[in-house]
Amino acid sequence: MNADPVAPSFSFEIFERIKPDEYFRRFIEENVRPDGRSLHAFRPTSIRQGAISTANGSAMVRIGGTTVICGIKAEVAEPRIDRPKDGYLVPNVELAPICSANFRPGPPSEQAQINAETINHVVETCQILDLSELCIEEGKAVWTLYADIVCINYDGNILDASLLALICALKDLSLPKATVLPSSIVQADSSEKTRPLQLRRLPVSSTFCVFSNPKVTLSDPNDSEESLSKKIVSIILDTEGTILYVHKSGGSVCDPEMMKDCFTKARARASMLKELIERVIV
Amino acid sequence: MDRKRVNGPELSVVPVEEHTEEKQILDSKERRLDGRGIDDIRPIFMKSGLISQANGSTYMEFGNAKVVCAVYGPRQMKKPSFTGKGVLNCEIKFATFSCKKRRAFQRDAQEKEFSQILVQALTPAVRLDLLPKSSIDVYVNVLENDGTSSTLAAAISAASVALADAGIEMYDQVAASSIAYVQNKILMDPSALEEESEDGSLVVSYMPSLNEITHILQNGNTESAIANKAVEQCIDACSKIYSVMSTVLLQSLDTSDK
Amino acid sequence: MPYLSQAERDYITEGVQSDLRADGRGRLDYRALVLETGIISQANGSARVRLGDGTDVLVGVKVEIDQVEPDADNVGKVVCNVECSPSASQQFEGHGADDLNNELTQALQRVLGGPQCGINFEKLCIIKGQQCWIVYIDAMILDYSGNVLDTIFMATKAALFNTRIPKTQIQDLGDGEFEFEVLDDVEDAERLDGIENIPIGVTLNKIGTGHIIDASPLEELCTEAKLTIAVNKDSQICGIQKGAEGGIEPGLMSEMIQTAKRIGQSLIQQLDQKLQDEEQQVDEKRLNGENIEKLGFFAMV
Amino acid sequence: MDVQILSPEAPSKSNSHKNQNAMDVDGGDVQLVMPGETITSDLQFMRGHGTYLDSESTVISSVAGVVERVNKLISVRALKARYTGEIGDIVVGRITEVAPKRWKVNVNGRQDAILMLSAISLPGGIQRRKNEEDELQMRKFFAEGDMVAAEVQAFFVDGAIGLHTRGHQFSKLRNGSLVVVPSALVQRCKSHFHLLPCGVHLVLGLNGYIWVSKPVIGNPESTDEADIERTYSNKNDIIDDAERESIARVCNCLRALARKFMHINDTIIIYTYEASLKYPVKDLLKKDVVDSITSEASHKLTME
Repeated sequence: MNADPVAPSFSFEIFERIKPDEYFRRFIEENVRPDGRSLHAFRPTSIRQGAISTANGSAMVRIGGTTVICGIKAEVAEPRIDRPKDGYLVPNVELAPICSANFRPGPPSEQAQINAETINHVVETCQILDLSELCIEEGKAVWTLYADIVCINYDGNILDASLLALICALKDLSLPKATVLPSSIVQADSSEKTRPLQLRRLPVSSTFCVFSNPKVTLSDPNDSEESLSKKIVSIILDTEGTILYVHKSGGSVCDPEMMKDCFTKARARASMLKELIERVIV
Repeated sequence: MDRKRVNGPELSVVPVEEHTEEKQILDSKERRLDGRGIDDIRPIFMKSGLISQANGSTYMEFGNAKVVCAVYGPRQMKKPSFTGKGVLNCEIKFATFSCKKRRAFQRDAQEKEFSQILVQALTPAVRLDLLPKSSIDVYVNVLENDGTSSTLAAAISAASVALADAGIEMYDQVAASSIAYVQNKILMDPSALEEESEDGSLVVSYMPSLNEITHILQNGNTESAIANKAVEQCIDACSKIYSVMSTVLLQSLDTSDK
Repeated sequence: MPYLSQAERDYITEGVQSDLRADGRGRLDYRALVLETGIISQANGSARVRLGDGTDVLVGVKVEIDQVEPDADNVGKVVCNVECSPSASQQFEGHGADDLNNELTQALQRVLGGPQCGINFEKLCIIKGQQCWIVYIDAMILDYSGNVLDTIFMATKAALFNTRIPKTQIQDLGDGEFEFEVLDDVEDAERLDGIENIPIGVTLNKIGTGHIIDASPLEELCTEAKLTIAVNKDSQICGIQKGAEGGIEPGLMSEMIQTAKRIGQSLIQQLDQKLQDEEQQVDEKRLNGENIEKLGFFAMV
Repeated sequence: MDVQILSPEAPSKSNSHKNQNAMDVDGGDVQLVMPGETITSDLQFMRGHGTYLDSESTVISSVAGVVERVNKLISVRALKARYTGEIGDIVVGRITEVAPKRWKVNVNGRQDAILMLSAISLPGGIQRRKNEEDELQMRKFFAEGDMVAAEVQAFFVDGAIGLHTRGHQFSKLRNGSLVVVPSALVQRCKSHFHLLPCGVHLVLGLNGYIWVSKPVIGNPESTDEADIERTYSNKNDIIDDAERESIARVCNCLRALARKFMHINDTIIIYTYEASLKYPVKDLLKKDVVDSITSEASHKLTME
């Protein structure tokens, strides 16, 4: 930061705390972000699969600071009457007070509910997987997958991380062979494990943060950037690039140019993650 | 019907295991299922400072059990009742997928009790008299539970390291260890399998340099002589765990000032 | 939250040091107890214990038939629950009692919930894999003046002593199917098997360097560390739990365990003796036809 | 270690009448009334506490208690009501809250009494303006939980009691322990500070809080710095076992008198203390011992 007559030489932390948007604008003008990333860069992403042995399928995903763990527990239930062959997939997002100071103990906050609903909506409507593969005996017993996504460290952009964690956990899922006994009790043989689920598509989410005064969109915003602007655009594509879900929140308008720009970045992100997910499964 | 969460079917049940062969906890040469001797602790991996948002945090693995702990504070108390001393609040949460049988989102009675035990085990070590009108919040999240009493012991040790990592003044670290009484033998640091066939268990939290026991919890039927011997064994195990805790903290110090 | 001044705290601590407490008792003296069993007619067993001039605990035991647990299909179940009624003291209004209720319930369940309490759980199972008896133990704290957990343990032991389980007759329907029928004739209802080795709790409060039993509310406010030890009649330890927020030196801990064992022994003997005498009186009265008058809450003491 | 496990006793019908005359205050038959019971309907009587007038102006009791006639004034005194103060009463209270320029004191009353900063005696002589420094240092004088002897000075408009501790005999209480009895039992007399022959200092609070302690060393009248400082110190003096035992004995005698619902004043306490000397202190908690020492003491009182 060159010596600026306006800002005398007190330390940058105080400057950031007193005038955060001014501090942020100075960075954007230099085409760099406070944490050193370029405007379009995504934070380093790492995936670790099968971490939890007590879960039927699990995955841990880190995008920069944001750390999320998805664990899937399988139980048996009666199918719905109108869809006797279909099992259930129940995703939930937990933003517990452990992951950030601004979450309170108690029932899930609005943000957690929005994320859970978005993921549930995408999984249900975009034919990600065929629930009939979870059938044990038609009309009698089906598998119910409780996919619980627990956030360990919240540093912005929770939607990308939780969707990625869910997908990797589903790929890691292994269920015991189950049979329905005449006494209608379901018996499982955990020595014989099967991988029933074939994912038809791999949905990948990319989130952008839109700023009005220095007209710019930042990809993969972290916690401080998220708090500076409420205008978030989330685009969920599958790895082949077909659009599954687009969500734009916040008060300001977003001209078509910016939206196109976001889509191209989203496609690039999707293909990059495609290899990462494949490499993990091997 | 939980209005704030995605709900699955009303009733779902765990399938019955087909053939559950009775596993031999101790073989002839007093070796356990995972090859440990009866008084060996599982290898401990501990790292502090993982959660950037928290003032202090620890991630701890022992065997395949995993515990994450975060400390926020000391910060302004919500309803300041003037007692001249700070307040320590603890919350333990078993992740829903952490145990063999799925756990609920809401905190059940056992988690409430473990949270109280965590407060009682840590309070003697924390200098709360220096922090009037402020509260320290400790959140422990169990990602994988391989033996409930050893997970409680791990939560206490991890929380103590997290408190130190948060720079909170403490008289001493609190190390905790647990044992199980199986076929009147004392098994150190029991795993989930061993816990299923235990006659009793004991969890001891101990301050090594002050030589004081801050909490003890035993259930099951034992002769007092065996109980005393078990307490002593737990205390030596605590000193071993204490050394691991100090190396972890010192490591985190010299990495952070580099 | 009840307060205590520094002067009173020092006075009580010095009192414990010189083995002379505020009400004249020594360190290991118990206040007088008033015990009465069988005062609730609809329950299978009940007992009310009043300690000193305040603490008042009422325990009711109800026995029901329940499905067997899938992973433990040849044993019955014991479920405990403790409830502090707001009438006991002002701090129990609204949610004030939640933590204490949970702590006491867990402490009771930990000692009585499993085989360590000495009850023969197999006998509680009616048909293997199908039905079994479930014993609900509900304790209600009506008045609070210290040492509540020990009073609950004693009242529970008395209530279980007083409990009668109806007899069941099992008919074999062939090919492994069984049917059972409960005989509701009171005469041949029998007692729980293994009652005599149910443990009782002894709570030692460490104040200063000495430790006392049966602490009054003010003494409980000065307690740095509290150790509750469940002991049964052949002096086995059925549970140890530490409360309050101070540390205990290991040497002192084992010494406390020894004192608790000794006190527990004599407490159990005197309690059993009392229960037997009361039962004998009731049986004699029933034999020569007098009506058995249960005082319950009309008692004068 | 023997513990006394008794079985409950039936309420004996006979003694309910006996302890009635013990309660006799001003001779004649004692009229016990229920809320809603008419007391009198002739108009020349004035109406005191615990009563109300209905449409035809008959006086009806609103409290379960004893009717008291003081020439034209009729009032009903409840037996177990909480303490309603009167100006000039000596009370013992526990500080519950430190508020700006005042302390809230629990005196077993309907609401907490108020002790103003201006109403306490301050170090550095009698006449001294209260300055900010005192306001900041309020916990140096009284902190939460401290026991204090005070006098009812006034009533605030909302009915709260105003206390003051000016004067040498009022100070922070230490060297002893508290006994709580129903406030109706403590009799109003000239002085409520007593030094019993057995060397125990007694503060009989009219609100039912009684402080039993070893007398504080040093003469209370002197106003030099050290003594004033001592009034607010928290440290107990050295108490040897004999004094501690006599304090415990006096406490148990008070509890015995309260249990038998007998009036409490210094003479009855001295008699009960002498009657209790033949029992060890801890036996004074036993029911039969309580009966014997209290009946012996009340007998000696009526003999006088």
